[in-house]
Amino acid sequence: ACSGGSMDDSSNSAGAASGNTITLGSITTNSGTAAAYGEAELKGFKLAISEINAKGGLNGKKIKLESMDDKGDATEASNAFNKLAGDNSVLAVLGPTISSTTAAVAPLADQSKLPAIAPAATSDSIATGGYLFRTCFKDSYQGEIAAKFAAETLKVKKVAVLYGTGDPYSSGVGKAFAAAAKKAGLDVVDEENSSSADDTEYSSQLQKIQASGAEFLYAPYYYSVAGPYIIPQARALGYKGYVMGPDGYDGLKLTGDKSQYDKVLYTTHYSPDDTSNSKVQDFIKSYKKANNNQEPNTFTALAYDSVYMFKQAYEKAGKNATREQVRNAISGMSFSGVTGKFTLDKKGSPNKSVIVLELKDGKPTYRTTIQPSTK
Amino acid sequence: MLDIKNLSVSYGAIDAVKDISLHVDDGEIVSLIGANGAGKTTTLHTITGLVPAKSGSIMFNGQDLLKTKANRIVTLGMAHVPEGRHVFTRMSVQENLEMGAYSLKDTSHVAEDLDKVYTYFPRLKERRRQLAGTLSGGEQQMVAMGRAMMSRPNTILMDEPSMGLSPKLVKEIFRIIEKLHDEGITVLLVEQNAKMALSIADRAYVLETGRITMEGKASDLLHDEKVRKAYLGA
Amino acid sequence: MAEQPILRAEHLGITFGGLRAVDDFNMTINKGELVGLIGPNGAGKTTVFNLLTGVYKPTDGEFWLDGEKMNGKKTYQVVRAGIARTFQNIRLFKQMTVEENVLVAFNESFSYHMGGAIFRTPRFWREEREMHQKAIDLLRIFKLEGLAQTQAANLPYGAQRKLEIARALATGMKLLLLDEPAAGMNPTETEDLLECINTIRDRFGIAILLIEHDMSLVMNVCQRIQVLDYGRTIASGLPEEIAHNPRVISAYLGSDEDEDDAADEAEGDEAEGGYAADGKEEHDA
Amino acid sequence: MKKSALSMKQSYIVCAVGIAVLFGLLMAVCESGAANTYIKGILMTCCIAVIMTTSLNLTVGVLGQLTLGCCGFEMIGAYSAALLSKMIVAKGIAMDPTARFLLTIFVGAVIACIFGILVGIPALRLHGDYLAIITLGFGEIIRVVLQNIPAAGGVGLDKGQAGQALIGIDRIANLYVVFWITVITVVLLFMFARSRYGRAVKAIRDDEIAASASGLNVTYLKVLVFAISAFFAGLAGGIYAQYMGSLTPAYAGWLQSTNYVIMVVFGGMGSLTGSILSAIVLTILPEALRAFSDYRMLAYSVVLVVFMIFRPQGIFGSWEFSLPKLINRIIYRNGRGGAAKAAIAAESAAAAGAADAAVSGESAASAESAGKEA
Amino acid sequence: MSGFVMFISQIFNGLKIGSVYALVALGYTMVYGIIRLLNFAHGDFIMIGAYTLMLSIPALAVMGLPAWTAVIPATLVCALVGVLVERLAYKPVREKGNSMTALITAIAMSLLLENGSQAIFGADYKTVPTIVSIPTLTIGQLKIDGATIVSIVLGVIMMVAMQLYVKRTKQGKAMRAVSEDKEASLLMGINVNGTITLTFAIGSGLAAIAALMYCVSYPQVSPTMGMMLGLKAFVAAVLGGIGSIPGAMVGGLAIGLIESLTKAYIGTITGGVITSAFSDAIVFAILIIVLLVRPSGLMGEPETEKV
Ligand SMILES: Nc1ncnc2c1ncn2[C@@H]1O[C@H](COP(=O)(O)OP(=O)(O)OP(=O)(O)O)[C@@H](O)[C@H]1O
Ligand SMILES: Nc1ncnc2c1ncn2[C@@H]1O[C@H](COP(=O)(O)OP(=O)(O)OP(=O)(O)O)[C@@H](O)[C@H]1O
Ligand SMILES: [Mg+2]
Ligand SMILES: [Mg+2]
Repeated sequence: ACSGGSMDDSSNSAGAASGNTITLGSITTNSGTAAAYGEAELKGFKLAISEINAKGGLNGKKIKLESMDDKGDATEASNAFNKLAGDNSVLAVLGPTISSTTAAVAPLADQSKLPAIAPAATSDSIATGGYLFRTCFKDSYQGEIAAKFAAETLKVKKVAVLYGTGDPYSSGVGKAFAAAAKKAGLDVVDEENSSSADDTEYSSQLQKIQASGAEFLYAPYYYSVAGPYIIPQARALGYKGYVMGPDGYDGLKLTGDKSQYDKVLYTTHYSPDDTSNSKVQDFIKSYKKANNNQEPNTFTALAYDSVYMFKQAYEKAGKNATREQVRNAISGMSFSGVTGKFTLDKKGSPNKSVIVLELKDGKPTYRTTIQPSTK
Repeated sequence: MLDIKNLSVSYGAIDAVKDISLHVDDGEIVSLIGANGAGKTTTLHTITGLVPAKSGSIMFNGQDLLKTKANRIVTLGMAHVPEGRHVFTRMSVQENLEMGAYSLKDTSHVAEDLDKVYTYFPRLKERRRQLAGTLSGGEQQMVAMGRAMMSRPNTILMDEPSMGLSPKLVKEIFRIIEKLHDEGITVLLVEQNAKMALSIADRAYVLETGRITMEGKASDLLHDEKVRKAYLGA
Repeated sequence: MAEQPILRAEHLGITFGGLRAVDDFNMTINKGELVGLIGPNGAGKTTVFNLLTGVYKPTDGEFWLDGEKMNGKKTYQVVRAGIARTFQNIRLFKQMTVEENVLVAFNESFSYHMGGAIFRTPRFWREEREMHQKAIDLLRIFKLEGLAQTQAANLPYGAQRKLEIARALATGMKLLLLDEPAAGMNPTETEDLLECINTIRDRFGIAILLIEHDMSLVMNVCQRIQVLDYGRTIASGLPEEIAHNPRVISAYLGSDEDEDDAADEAEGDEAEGGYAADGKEEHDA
Repeated sequence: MKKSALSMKQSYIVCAVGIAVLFGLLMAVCESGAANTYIKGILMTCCIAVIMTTSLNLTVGVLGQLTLGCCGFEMIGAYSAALLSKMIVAKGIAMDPTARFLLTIFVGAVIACIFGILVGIPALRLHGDYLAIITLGFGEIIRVVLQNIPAAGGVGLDKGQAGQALIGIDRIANLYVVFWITVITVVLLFMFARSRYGRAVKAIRDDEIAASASGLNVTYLKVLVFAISAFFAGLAGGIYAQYMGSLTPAYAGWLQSTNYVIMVVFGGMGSLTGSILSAIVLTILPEALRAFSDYRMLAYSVVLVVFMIFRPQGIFGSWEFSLPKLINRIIYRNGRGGAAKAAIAAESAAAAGAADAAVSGESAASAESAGKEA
Repeated sequence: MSGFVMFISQIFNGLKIGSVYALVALGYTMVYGIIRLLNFAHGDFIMIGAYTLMLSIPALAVMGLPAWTAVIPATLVCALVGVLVERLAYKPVREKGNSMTALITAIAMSLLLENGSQAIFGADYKTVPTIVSIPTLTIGQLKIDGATIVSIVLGVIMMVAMQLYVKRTKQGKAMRAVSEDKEASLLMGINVNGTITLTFAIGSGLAAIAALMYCVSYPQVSPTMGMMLGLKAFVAAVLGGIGSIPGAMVGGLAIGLIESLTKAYIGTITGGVITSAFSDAIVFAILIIVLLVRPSGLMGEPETEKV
């Protein structure tokens, strides 16, 4: 008679949008060390939802957001998710923010048949494709693109990589880059690590990289580390080569002398000065309006798109769609938003074009677009 | 002079001191004797503000000690040699003695007072650099005594000063107490060695389970039958 | 004497920094004997206890309990072998009850194991009951049975001293070391302590080594007395001999006119010379 | 008067009944479906927290040694259990999930225990804050090592990927099973704490020198306690792994460990029942505070600080809640307050004789102190 | 560059962060030495100091004052916060609870400060305007960050000053007395609570100076910046012998050096078996070894308990 004790029963009946509101749950990291990313995502959700509601909602139904904090803790995240799953009015979940919490939520999503869209959980080791989908690229994808770019566009020979093993994102992208670089025939002259991805001092590693004669450094960290620590420290040690990073660089703040940020590039989803994609400009405009002229960052953009992905799926699934129908609509969808045009592969990750930005006297400027490798 | 009226003290549920009254006049040696747990230490602790009183009053030269901050009391000229010595274990003997003079505004005669203490206790002079914590029990007792003298008090409360001292030093201590007495210092003396205590005291009080059961001239108590049986050993 | 002495100590010595706290300490104690160890403050008496109970490791010398070599052993090993002690500055298990304090010392005489405890086997109950009984009996000797359930911290000083002795007895020792048991007791209390000591010696037939400054006690109970000064033995013999030994009088007992301060000073300076060598200088003010 | 108190055996029966009733309630809410996955999840988390906190209390409260590395051991247990479970599946060994669950968590616990001993022997030579930092250090080392073992990341084993979360662990933890494991844990800890072993450990807390002078092998006992705590931490870890389905090394870090120390102190050091209560309260509190949304953690920390200021000795202090005594009180109207408790304790001591004399004795003492505080 | 120059520059990389650890550790040790409380919130005092700098620098700039003068308001704010925390939280707990409850209160307080400042400033990182651009001195291939030198010098000055203060001055001695025996201190006429408050004021004030040097080298603030920094400094203080003022300095620099040298050489030494990813683990491993050899740290005085 252990059935009641089993944690794997989907006791909660699949919810459906009833009444004239649609409830979306959101799970973000709003306290602890990763709170900044959670906050950014939440802003994106709210912005998109308010836009949609302003335009009269979805099939006349207004969207209501149930937002939950998981303080970057897996247990909290799954509690939050279970809470949302238990609430039948919730049709889909946005989030979680970071990879470790998302990994914990993935099996719950499949079990309780509640679709979830994680905007920025990039780790390869998340069981996506069932009820969990993501808006960002996978770590490996981004690492490979960077290697490709270094080899084919920058045409550098000697590359070095630095990443934090304590952080799934940093180490995921970093390892992928190293592997891809070797494949691409680049000479990986130095591979350095830090214990965590929020250290403040990287000079020791950078010193070795500098000494190794690398002309290109791939350093997958968040903007909060790359901006004030890694880049200035590398320059202070006399490193003059390229520094490249992943989408985590977006929103990077400059400290000290601007010129040290020259030859800094990063792969991301959209370019602020990309006029070809009107969505980008609209997004930036309305974000600035809503947040007294601050610049949005990738987390916000991805979160913003995640909401619109849901919108598109819901409209496809039709009025009074059930969770399951929403899920089926998301699965394999093609979507075009702020963070680019893409279709979700069968594993639930987007296969999207990557934009490379370069800092030109401190401003991120469009460098090139790399089309998804057809594999 | 020190005047205690209807003092009661309790530790949570336990009443340690019950409605006692006693007074010590200037220049007197008054001794307070009683069995273990009678409440002697508690009384002294209450006088110097280490333990809060439940009720009653303690007047000292017109000051109500119960209304005085514990750390102000020494500045009124009252020093306390606590039970269990309470030396500063990680400080040297000399530093301990200097702490005794902490409350003094004018530090000109600290050096001379130090010498005085060292002549009282030559052993401390030998050990002035040793950490007090590593001193022997008796040596620590000397430090506690010396430290009290360093504050140039006009009244000293002593809680079993002879405890753990060699017979020779016990004699020495009592000689010192008499010297202090001659210098006009008032002494309230709690002692287990009742015989010697009574022999040097002017007056004495007997404390039994928190109550004062007897008081009078020390010489009288010394010959009182009950006292002899209870505290002096048959 | 024919039979093996309980304790035999030879040339025990220890040095702290520059200070020779105990030097060339020799002593034998036989079964049932009650020996006194006296000496001025700081003479090294407590240190001797610390050596005999493995709290400090002797820098030289050796000692045997019942012929078994003891030095180098850890405190608990020495205690289990049969040397128990009390402490000059009382060390009770303050947050535990009086009875528990004794039961802890009985620990070794229990034989039930973890399993027994966990499954509350009959053996567990039986032993716990026995020990409870024994503990109460032991406390009765010191008239503490009434306080069995009070927290040790709340005992008055004298009672705490007695409890320490009771606890030491509970270890089931052959040799009991008492460090100033009468300190802080008035003569009357000292007298009934004296009775207690006699009772336990007769009842348990153990040997006792007693440190005490209260001559009335020492002279009454001790068969032999050994006197330390500056770590060295300056005299040893029968109480009355000691009482009249001039060196003991000058160094320890004191006579009403102290002619011996000079001597003290002399020895003092040399001790201090030792200190200069030691590293505690930073505390010089 | 003696008659009035419950005898020892009776009081054990009372406790057993109490637990049975508790389980009944649990089944009721689960089977009826009144408890959805959310509630069950929280109950599960509570059980894990209770195991962690009560066993940690043995070290922190009863032995009086502050350690900040418990989550290191929890994660050792968690990863061992998870990987073993994966291995069993990979090897295609047919096994009933519950059996596999029990086997894996036990193995995990044993491995954690071994590490506990290895760490404990050197570490426990230190005291107080030094022990705290050294255990914290071991926790961090475990974290960093886990980050760098390929087999402990990604899908694990040979296809593993260092630095990633370990995913795809079968979520075979069953609430009923876990409930009973928790009960057994607590009972074992109680029996240990209230035997000669527990007494010895408390003695060490109060005064190490006196303890060894009473013939206790202090080092042995310390390591023993440390190992026991590590064992149960590992057990909790195994459960956690197979409830969550994924693991991250970060969880072995000191921040998590301090959470459990907070629970111990919050409940009252040395009080196992206090630990149970605080583990449950502090697990539910953050959930309950979701209403504060953005200011949730702020509210949480305010609650903690304020509580510590007004009740630093924790919910129960060192007093143990006891169903039998409660019943005594109700039935035989022995008044209320510390003194009364002491009285009851004394009585039942008299009535039930030896063993629980010690037991209620200790509660009598603590009851007094409770009385003081009141 | 030659292996030797590389080694020297790695040393200086270590000293750069190490000197900051040292400054933070000084505050830790100061408080611990007196009230035996591991003030887990100390790292967060740094954070508060840093935010104060961030806010006051522009204000002072308006008044035409150099940026570094912001350390004055920062010191005042930190000292104030420290004293408030002590008075409102630690004091009541100290009087009623034990060392463990005090520690928990400190941890809870640290949570409170972190979440509090997040509520005020938001979770995202903010950059601090350049305080002083201290020139890097270049000797051949060797580049030495000026800030490093400055923080080391500052650290040494503060260390000596504190050492003299605690060992020589009257308040200093009072502090030590209080740390040992509050009752006896009262009998000596020492205002115990006043002394403790003063200690906190100083300890927290030091946090502001640490914050200054931190921001010179790492110009960024966030609500949780104090967490890791605090922990590392705590480790440094313990390594040096917590309670010992010179110990804090030595410990801080030592941790910095260990970090940089392991990051730089562990890979080559172990032939790639252990990478720089293990640096945190190695720091702790070394700490543990040191403590096992010297149970009270490099310079801490062993507590001799006379039995
Ligand atoms: N901190 C305390 N908590 C609870 N009870 C206490 C405390 N201190 C003393 N008592 C109790 O108060 C009573 C008086 O204790 P006190 O120490 O004043 O006696 P005393 O006359 O000094 O005894 P002694 O001669 O042994 O020093 C005793 O019953 C003791 O148990
Ligand atoms: N751990 C230690 N470090 C340094 N010196 C010590 C230590 N222990 C004892 N001493 C010194 O050794 C000498 C002997 O101390 P001990 O405690 O044995 O004296 P004692 O004979 O017991 O004196 P008392 O009768 O006063 O207790 C003393 O001078 C003391 O200062
Ligand atoms: Mg007393
Ligand atoms: Mg002694």
